Amino acid sequence: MTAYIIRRLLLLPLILFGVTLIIFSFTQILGPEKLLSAYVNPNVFDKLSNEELDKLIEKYGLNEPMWTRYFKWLGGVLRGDLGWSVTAKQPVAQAIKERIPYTIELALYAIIPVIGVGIWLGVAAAVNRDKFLDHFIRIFAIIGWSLPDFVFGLIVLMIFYSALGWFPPGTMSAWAEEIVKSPEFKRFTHILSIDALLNGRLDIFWDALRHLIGPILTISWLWWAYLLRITRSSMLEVLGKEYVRTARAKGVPEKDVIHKHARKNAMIPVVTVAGAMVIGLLAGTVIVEVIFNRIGMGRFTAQAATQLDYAAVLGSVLFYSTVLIIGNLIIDILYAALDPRIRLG
Amino acid sequence: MEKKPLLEVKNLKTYFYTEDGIVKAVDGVDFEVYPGETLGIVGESGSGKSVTSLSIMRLLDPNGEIIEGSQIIFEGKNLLELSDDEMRKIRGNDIAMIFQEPMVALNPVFTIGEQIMEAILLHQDVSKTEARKMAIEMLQKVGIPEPEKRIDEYPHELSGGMRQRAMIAMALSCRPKLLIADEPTTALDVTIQAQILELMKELQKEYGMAIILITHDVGVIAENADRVVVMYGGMVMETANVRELFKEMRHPYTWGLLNSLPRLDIEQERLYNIPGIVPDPLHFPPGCRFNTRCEFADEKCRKEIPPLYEVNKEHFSRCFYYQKVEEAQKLKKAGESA
Amino acid sequence: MSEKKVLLKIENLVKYFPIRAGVFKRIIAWVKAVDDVSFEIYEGETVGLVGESGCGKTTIGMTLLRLYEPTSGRIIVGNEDTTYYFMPYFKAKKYIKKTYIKKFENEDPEKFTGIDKKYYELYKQLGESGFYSKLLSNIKEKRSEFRKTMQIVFQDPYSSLNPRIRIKTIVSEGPVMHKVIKKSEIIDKVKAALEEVGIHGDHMYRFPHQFSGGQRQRIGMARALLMNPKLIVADEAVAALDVSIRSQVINLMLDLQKKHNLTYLFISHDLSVIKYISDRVVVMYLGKIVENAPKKVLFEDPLHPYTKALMSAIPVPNPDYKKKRIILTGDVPSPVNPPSGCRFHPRCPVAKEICSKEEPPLKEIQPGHFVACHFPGSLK
Amino acid sequence: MNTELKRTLRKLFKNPSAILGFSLLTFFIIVAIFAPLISPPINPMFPDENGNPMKLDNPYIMPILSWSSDPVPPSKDHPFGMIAGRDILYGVVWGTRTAFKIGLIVVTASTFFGIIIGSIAGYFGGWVDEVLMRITDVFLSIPFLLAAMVLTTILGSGLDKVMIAMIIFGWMATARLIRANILQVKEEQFVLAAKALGIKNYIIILRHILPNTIFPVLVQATMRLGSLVITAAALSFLGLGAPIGYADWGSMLNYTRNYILGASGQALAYWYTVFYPGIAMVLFVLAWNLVGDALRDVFDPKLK
Repeated sequence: MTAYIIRRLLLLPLILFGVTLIIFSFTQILGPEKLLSAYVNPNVFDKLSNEELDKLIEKYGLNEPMWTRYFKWLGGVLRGDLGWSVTAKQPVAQAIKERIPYTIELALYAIIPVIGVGIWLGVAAAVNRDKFLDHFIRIFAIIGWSLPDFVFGLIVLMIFYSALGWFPPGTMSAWAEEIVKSPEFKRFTHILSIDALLNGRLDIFWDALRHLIGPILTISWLWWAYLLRITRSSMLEVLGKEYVRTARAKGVPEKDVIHKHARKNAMIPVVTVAGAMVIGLLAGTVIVEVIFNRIGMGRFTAQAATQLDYAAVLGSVLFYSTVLIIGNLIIDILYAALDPRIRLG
Repeated sequence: MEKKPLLEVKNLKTYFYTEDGIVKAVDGVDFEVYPGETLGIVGESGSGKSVTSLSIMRLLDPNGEIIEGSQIIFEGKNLLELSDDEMRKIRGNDIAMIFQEPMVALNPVFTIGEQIMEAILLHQDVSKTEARKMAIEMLQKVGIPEPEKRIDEYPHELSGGMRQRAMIAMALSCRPKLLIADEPTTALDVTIQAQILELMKELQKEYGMAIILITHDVGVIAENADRVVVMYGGMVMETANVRELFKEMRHPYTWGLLNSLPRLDIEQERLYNIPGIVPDPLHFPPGCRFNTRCEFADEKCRKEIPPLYEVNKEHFSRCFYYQKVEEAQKLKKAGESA
Repeated sequence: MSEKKVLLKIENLVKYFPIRAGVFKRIIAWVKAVDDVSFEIYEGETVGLVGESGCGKTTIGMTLLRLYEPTSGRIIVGNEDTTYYFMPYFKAKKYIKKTYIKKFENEDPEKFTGIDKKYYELYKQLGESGFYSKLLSNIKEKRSEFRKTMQIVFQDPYSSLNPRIRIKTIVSEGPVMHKVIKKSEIIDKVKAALEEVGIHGDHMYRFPHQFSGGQRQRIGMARALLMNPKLIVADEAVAALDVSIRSQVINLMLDLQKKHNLTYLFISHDLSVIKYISDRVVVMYLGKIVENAPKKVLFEDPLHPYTKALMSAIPVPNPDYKKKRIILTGDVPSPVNPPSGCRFHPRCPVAKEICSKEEPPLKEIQPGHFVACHFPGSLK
Repeated sequence: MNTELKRTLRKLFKNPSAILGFSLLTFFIIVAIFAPLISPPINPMFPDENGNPMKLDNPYIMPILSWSSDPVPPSKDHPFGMIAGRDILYGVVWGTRTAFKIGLIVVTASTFFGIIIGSIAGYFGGWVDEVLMRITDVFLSIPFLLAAMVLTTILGSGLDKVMIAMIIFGWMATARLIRANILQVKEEQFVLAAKALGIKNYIIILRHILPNTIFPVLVQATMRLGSLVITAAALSFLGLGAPIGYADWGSMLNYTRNYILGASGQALAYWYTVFYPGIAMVLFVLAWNLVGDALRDVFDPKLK
């Protein structure tokens, strides 16, 4: 087990090296002139003469071989310098640091109910196979699985914002922002809703929540569907296993057969899916933060990508990939903890 | 000798409803089990022997159904009329069961101890520490070395033989009156099989329980059963006391089965072949279930299902020609070898 | 009887499987599945290889067929060393150098026998490089020849036939590839082969799932037969079948043997089947041969305590048959860490001190009866 | 074989969601095939010299029928309404073709690469496997949407670029699946038997291994098709895919974003701008998911 974790942790920098190398080499397709546009104001850029262009390319080292530049960038990363983001007009590292709490807040609120209630409902569906609840959950799951998040997001905005006026887009209201930015408002965790509570500002807490509900609904809809499906089918499979029969042969009451003997086993495949889910949720923040116009890593990445702010792109990819790899590792460990048969090695 | 049976199975019919049609897995089975004896049920795949045992426990898959008119009488109570809750109290307490594959029959995510203690706590009014002590005692009794250590191990950490011992410990922890052992040694090596069968015999002596031993291995039956039920195609073909069955077969299937076995105790020139293939439970032939493979089958056998004829008080055969079976076969064999 | 020709000779065969673990997935231990096993198979006989799970009997079969590469040892078929046939070129060369050239240079040629003698003469005649090229040339033909000599029938009637291709292709693809039969003959030959094993010839266009377990084993036999092999390795070929079907297949195998003068290596865990079918029996325990004797001798007078215990453990379908039961205690130890000395000693009822220290060699006690025990026959 | 096939088909068509899936899919196929009849690629705003409406050079560029860019509610002429001077029905109908094009091309190409890489890794094992799988790990460590987004931007936006990006980052799941299957099938006795018969490696892969591993891959490909169409639409939605005015559901929805807040006083006035392209996409994806589900039930009865 320990050996396995060490092995994976040793592989982590190697994989990150590969990831950044892939993205970096893709950016080379652009050629030095395009790359330069990330450094220069577009209005100025159009008016530059060829010589001026060459000079600037020289200045930023854009005509050096790719390897040299990659290792330069890598050296920067190791020193904590991810470069300058044109879109955010601040260092990439700083920009990421500021945005992470917002994305974590969104992901956290989305994940917890899905895992808590989703698993419970999935088990209920399997136990009540072919009854009303089961059919309802199955239909919900298959539709949810087919409903793209951006379509759903638009619908949520239409109904809950424009029609009902309940959940506005954005991160917080203007009045709240003023208070939050003032020195009296202490940032403990940088997670807005929690800080609001810690500052005793229920009004701000409520405001943050109002801005969160739409995005949470949108981002977790798909995963509700997915988790329900997997829990249900995994539970159904386990209920047909022989050890379930053994439990019944011992005279174990049905309630314990399901919630003790079967469920613990059914959770093993669900953990893998829950892992995919956490990772999917993170990627989903891109779309949701754009639709709801929220501050966060997702929108930052989308802006960086669409505007070829490649220092920011590389930084974001580095961030997302690290989260993804560590997330997968945690899942594997959880998996081993749940299933005594697995000896990772 | 007139003992009262512990368990009586009367006209048991268990059907499964599948997409391809109705599978009459068990189709009118009768037998009794007396206290303290070992009843062997022998049969090939699809004979209905395992479904019979699951029917007694009422542990069929959801698509299986015990047909109206079947009776399973245990200590005077018809198990089929009990409520789920009453049945639950009998399972594991009065009737316990062990299965073929201890690897899949034990829950992989709980320790051996947790699984044995669960059975004890369910049926006996004891505290957790007492239950643990009892579980350790049981493990000791079934011959698991270092039971204090093994009790906290997971099933996959034990060898096949040890797992089956743990399974037996679990089944016997509440001192059942009847133990149903469904192919308990099939998945094990022969030297381990000998250990397990010996252990079961010892424990039977000690506890005085009755055992239903279900197996496809005629040898295991010969060495362990007191009485034998031979099943084929969801029906009982022959039933008799073990000595008599192996000496005076009154059914062509039993005869064929016993003569097609390679044996250690005698020299064999050539094995007998039962021709044809094991029938598909979806498409049993009309008439006697064995008629397609029986060398003596005639028109009558192809039309009518023979009743269970009484050869003597302990010996029954489902063959129209049960009186002639042995001579006919002997003659035939003599003719072949000549 | 003395005219019997050796078809297959296994010398000091070893097969270890690595166990990898740790941060760099280094090899931390070996599963010693087969550990220094030697025996011979004569033409036309049936050798029964018996043992419990984990004794290495299946590994021997797989290694013979070269589905596993042997770790060391020699596999001699007829008059040829076939060990290097499936090695990559340089490995094969290394093997020849280690096994022959070194021996020829350093040892007394007078003492060479059998294949060593034959190869030594070749070596003298052709010189070192000539010897290499003689052995390493035409390797493809040699491989093909090897495949034609030896075939296998597997245990599982369900996984041993490819579910997605027709019986015709299953049975004919090997022989066609090795030019045992011509493409134009496929239909006739497949039909003949199928009918020989008791399958209707017209069924060659069916898929495997349309047959029952016993029929599939017959098709497996037909597949092997059509290659026209001398030796068929039957790995638990009847273990998965119902009792009433088992005797059909066993009898079929015996009939085919007579007709085609086949040699069988019959691998099984079931001593009763082995007794019925074999001429000679090899008993294995934990990667080693413990006893090797003609069937009659073995069953009348088993000398190794393990053989005896195994025999007494087999249930006999006769309630009146009185036998002395020897119930072995404990489990088969792991082949990763086999016990020191005699591998059977922790479970042996008559083990003495020496048994845990010294490994007993496989000695020929009577002509043709080999036993690996310090105290053969001491278990009464 | 026939009885088996019949059984399979019977099983398939007893399942209402499978029937729904196949009917929806058939419906979309019909719409895609008959798109020129349902929404003729002509622009009546520009009659040619004979007074006939102008034929469009590229039917995927939705014709501009009015100069007002605000949405126009459904009417007899434009049953789904209009947006940016274009007919929404036209976009939905021709968008079906776009969706099929994207889905099929990306799935086929990425599955193909996945099969090749996975088979090589699985069959040969050893260091080949190790290297290929570590490369797969690297590709899998970039969230798909992010990777596709970045690569599309670099290649310069457009539907073709979206497809290339999705193929480059879309083969890993197939590769892993086929590798795992091959590792399993490799140990099957029929493969060992083929080896014992001396059958050549490539025949063993092509005849004995791939046909026994391919069905789960096909099921996976079907299931992936829907989600790939969603990703492509998401990229269009982010402004990276098809340009505005292209008959693509995602880019239509992107344009719609400006109108979701409705007209003053009537919050849901422009519902149809989201509804029609949105529902087309949901049903399209649903169709593939249901079909994939049904196929999986048939080929892998373990999962319900």
